Amino acid sequence: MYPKIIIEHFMHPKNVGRLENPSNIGTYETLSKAKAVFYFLIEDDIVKDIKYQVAGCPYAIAVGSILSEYAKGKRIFELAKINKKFLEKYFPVDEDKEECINLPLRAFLNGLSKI
Amino acid sequence: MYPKIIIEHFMHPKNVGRLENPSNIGTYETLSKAKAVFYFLIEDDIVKDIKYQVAGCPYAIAVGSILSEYAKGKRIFELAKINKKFLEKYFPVDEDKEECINLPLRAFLNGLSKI
Amino acid sequence: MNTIIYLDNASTTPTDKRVIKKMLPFFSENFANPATKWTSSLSKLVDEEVEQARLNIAKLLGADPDEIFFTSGGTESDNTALKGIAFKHHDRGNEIISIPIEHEAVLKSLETLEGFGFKIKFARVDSKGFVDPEEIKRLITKKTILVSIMHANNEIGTIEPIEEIGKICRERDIYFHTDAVQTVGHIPINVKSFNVDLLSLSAHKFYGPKGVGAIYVRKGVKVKPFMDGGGQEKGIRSGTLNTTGIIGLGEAARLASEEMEQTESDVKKMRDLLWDKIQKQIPKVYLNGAEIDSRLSNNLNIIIKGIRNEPLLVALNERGVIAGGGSACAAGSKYPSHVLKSIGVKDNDIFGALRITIGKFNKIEYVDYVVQSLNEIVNSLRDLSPFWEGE
Amino acid sequence: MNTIIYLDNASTTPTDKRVIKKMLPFFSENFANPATKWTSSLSKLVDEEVEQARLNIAKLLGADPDEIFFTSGGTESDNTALKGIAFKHHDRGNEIISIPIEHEAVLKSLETLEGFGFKIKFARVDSKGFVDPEEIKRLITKKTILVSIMHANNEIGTIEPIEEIGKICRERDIYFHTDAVQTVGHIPINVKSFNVDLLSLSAHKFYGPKGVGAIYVRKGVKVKPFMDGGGQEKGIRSGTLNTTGIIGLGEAARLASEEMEQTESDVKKMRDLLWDKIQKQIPKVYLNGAEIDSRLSNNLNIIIKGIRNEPLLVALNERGVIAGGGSACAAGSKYPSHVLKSIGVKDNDIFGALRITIGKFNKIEYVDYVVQSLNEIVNSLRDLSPFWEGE
Ligand SMILES: Cc1ncc(COP(=O)(O)O)c(C=O)c1O
Ligand SMILES: Cc1ncc(COP(=O)(O)O)c(C=O)c1O
Ligand code: FES
Ligand code: FES
Repeated sequence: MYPKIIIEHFMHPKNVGRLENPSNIGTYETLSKAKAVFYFLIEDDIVKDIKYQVAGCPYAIAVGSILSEYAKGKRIFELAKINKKFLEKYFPVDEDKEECINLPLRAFLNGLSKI
Repeated sequence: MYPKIIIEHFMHPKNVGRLENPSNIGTYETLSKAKAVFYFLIEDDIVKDIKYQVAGCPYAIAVGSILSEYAKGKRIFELAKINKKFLEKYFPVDEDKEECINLPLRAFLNGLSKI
Repeated sequence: MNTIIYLDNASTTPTDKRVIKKMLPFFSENFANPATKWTSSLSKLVDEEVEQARLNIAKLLGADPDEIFFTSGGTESDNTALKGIAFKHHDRGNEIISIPIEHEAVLKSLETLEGFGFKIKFARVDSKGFVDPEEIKRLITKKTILVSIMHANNEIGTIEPIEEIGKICRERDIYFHTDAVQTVGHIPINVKSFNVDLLSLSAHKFYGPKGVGAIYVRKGVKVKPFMDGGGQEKGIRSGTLNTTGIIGLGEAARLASEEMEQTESDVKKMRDLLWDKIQKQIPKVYLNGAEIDSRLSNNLNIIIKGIRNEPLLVALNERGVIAGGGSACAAGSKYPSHVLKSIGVKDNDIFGALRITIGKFNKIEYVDYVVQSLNEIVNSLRDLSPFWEGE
Repeated sequence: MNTIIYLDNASTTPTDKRVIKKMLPFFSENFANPATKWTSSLSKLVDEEVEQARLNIAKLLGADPDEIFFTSGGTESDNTALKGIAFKHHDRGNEIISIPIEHEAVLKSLETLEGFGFKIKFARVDSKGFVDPEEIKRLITKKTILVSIMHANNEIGTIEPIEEIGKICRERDIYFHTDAVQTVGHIPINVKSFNVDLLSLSAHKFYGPKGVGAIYVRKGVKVKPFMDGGGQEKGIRSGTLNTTGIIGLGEAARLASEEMEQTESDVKKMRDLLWDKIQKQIPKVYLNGAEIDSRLSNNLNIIIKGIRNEPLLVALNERGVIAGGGSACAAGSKYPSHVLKSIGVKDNDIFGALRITIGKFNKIEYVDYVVQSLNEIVNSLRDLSPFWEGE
């Protein structure tokens, strides 16, 4: 089973859904058809609003929730530095599940850099 | 484990030992070095005395005991008819143990026919 | 809700308390090795119980007790059957026929045999998982030595036409093995009328302990031993007998003989109610495999459009409901299901498949709670899903 | 006397009550399949206990937990080691070296491998059962891929010079397997200092349950799986995990780690006293194998001149004493002992060999009763024996 904090975010994920008029969209999909999408409203390099969707396991969903919460009001140059290490501060990463963290993380980062 | 009647004869075998002056001796040995010997004192075709020795499992020992008891005072032509069927009246014969019954039986029969 | 509602009975079942009770004295009181039954009364006593277990299984299968050999489970029985026949009878031919929806214990054994020069031919299965006996007939050549077709599939519950296939094989003097791990103790089996030569079963799939199973080998059928050693089980399966496990298996078989009919009718009732309510309450849910009435009565395998099953199972677990069919996409996982793939389910749907398998300890009163939980979870996962367009 | 005095602990041991207690909740409460640990909290709970068991065994052997794989017993571990190495590394060579006093699980596996084209070379053992490491060295060629030498023999308790042989093999990059079924849990083992690559063990030989064992496979050593299937145990051993058995094995390993030293000293004291009294009271009795102090401390294997052991064991059993070494001469039996034959014991004497193996539940107070019973029985069997001349 997943770590407690993952289960909490998974059971009550924040910022689920789509933005009407996103400035940026970041997506990522695995070979095995798991998919994550982040919708950003970025103004003056600051994340004004964010929503996400994930079809993946609880890790992927929880990480989406954690990232979206963290991103709100932050500057993109800060957010662009986020990596696995950053997430490991929140919860232990099982080696079986590294892919699951990559999925939302890549979608998130893709959304930062793309217009 | 062996049938109860076998255990009884095995634990308290009758007519164990050798005769001083046997008229007949019957022996039989298996490939695996089990051995049975019957000592007969036969007079006028009647078994006057009998003793036996067996190095073998409880079946072999018990059958020795049963045969020696049965033989006392009997005529040889009667005894010569003894076979597996006869013994099956006394106890059930497990197919694993057919050889064990053959061992004393053959030694016994050998002793009847030989002078 | 504090109770756990365990709906993954095709994966494993809890050991029946009566089975445990039967096993208990054989751990530390009557613990002897039955091999020395001729010289130890303790061993004789254990041997008698082991033989009783053999008899119970024989009865359940319509076999003779001396056709039953104990193994460590379904996997070992499958390995023993396939490798045992192949390595014994390779002079008669090198072709083996099977189907792609077999359990991995069969498929991987066949892969190994392929490495040893055997040729494996797979008959197709249709969208419901059925193999056509006519196709088996067509695939048979003079070189075919063995056909291995499972009795019922563990994921979708499809029951294969074993009797017809058995007949085809017997007429042609080809060995026929069936993996009956999902059916023994659940539905009636008769090895004679099925015309099977070898049959695999596993105790923990019908309320017996884990780590023990058996293989039926028809009298006169010779196999090369798979497990080499001290020559136990007439040389077919060496190793000190797992007496407690075997005695547990025997008791599970006895209970199944007596209670199977009632159990399966209860199980079917609950499964049918569940499917009925799911269909009524949750949109876009489809059955995988055969129609509800022509599959194992404990089995429900469904696609829930737009979501993945891993988070579904975890969320159900949070509500005390344990179901099966998980297909993590991460490394180390053996999914997506080769079974669903073989019957033509699309990848995206395979990842959303849910397997619910009912067991005799489930209570029909919980159906409403399960369906309600499922409904709520499906709704929130669909909101979360980039694949769900509210179709 | 109503108590049973069980002196056949090398055949199997009673399961320790603490082990049973540890296992019990995993039959019908925590019964889940640990394979679904990601989606079911019930499975996760079982998985944690299975991993604890793995850790306990690793500790007992000085191994890492990920080098331990669960099997159905010593026989399967031996099959896995030998066939696993042979079929994986046949491109490196086809020669395997062993000794003739190995357990049948090894010998028969080697026979099977011979059928697949491997060449088996046997090093001689001396009259005490010892193999000379120098002879192993001499037998090794460029084609040698595997050496399999048991840690201690099950009949005569001879402890082989494993460390030296391990060193020889490691230096030459040859895989080294040891069957440690008789030693694990009894005497200290360290797979690292022993330089072994593979090691077999079986739970029921050290107060664990029957039907479960393990194999140590050194990190980096590749084996072809013996049991094909669902890929459990990192693919090395497929099949639904026998969770109760594994958890029992783990507990037995934990207890052994803690109590081994004391247990073995008690066992040795009783064994020594028994041998002392037997020698004093019964004429013409000889030790088979190594000197009393250079064999397993639970083992006594003796020749009693002039009699056969089958009736001896049965008569002892009638008095509540269960010993081992039976060698029925009838069909279906695997005796006379290939071990005693290999160390040069004469046939007639082999049939009179008695194996007494002490366990931790034996009470030293019973020694007098055992010796007295033995003495009386030997006397009457000698009277009965045509081979006994009162020598
Ligand atoms: C159809 C089928 N065959 C074989 C097996 C293997 O049985 P076991 O895991 O008991 O070895 C299973 C279950 O895992 C199964 O469902
Ligand atoms: C040395 C040795 N190896 C292997 C085995 C086989 O173990 P098991 O019977 O548990 O499969 C035994 C015991 O039977 C043994 O003593
Ligand atoms: S996202 Fe697929 S298993 Fe985690
Ligand atoms: S006489 Fe040898 S086993 Fe019976």
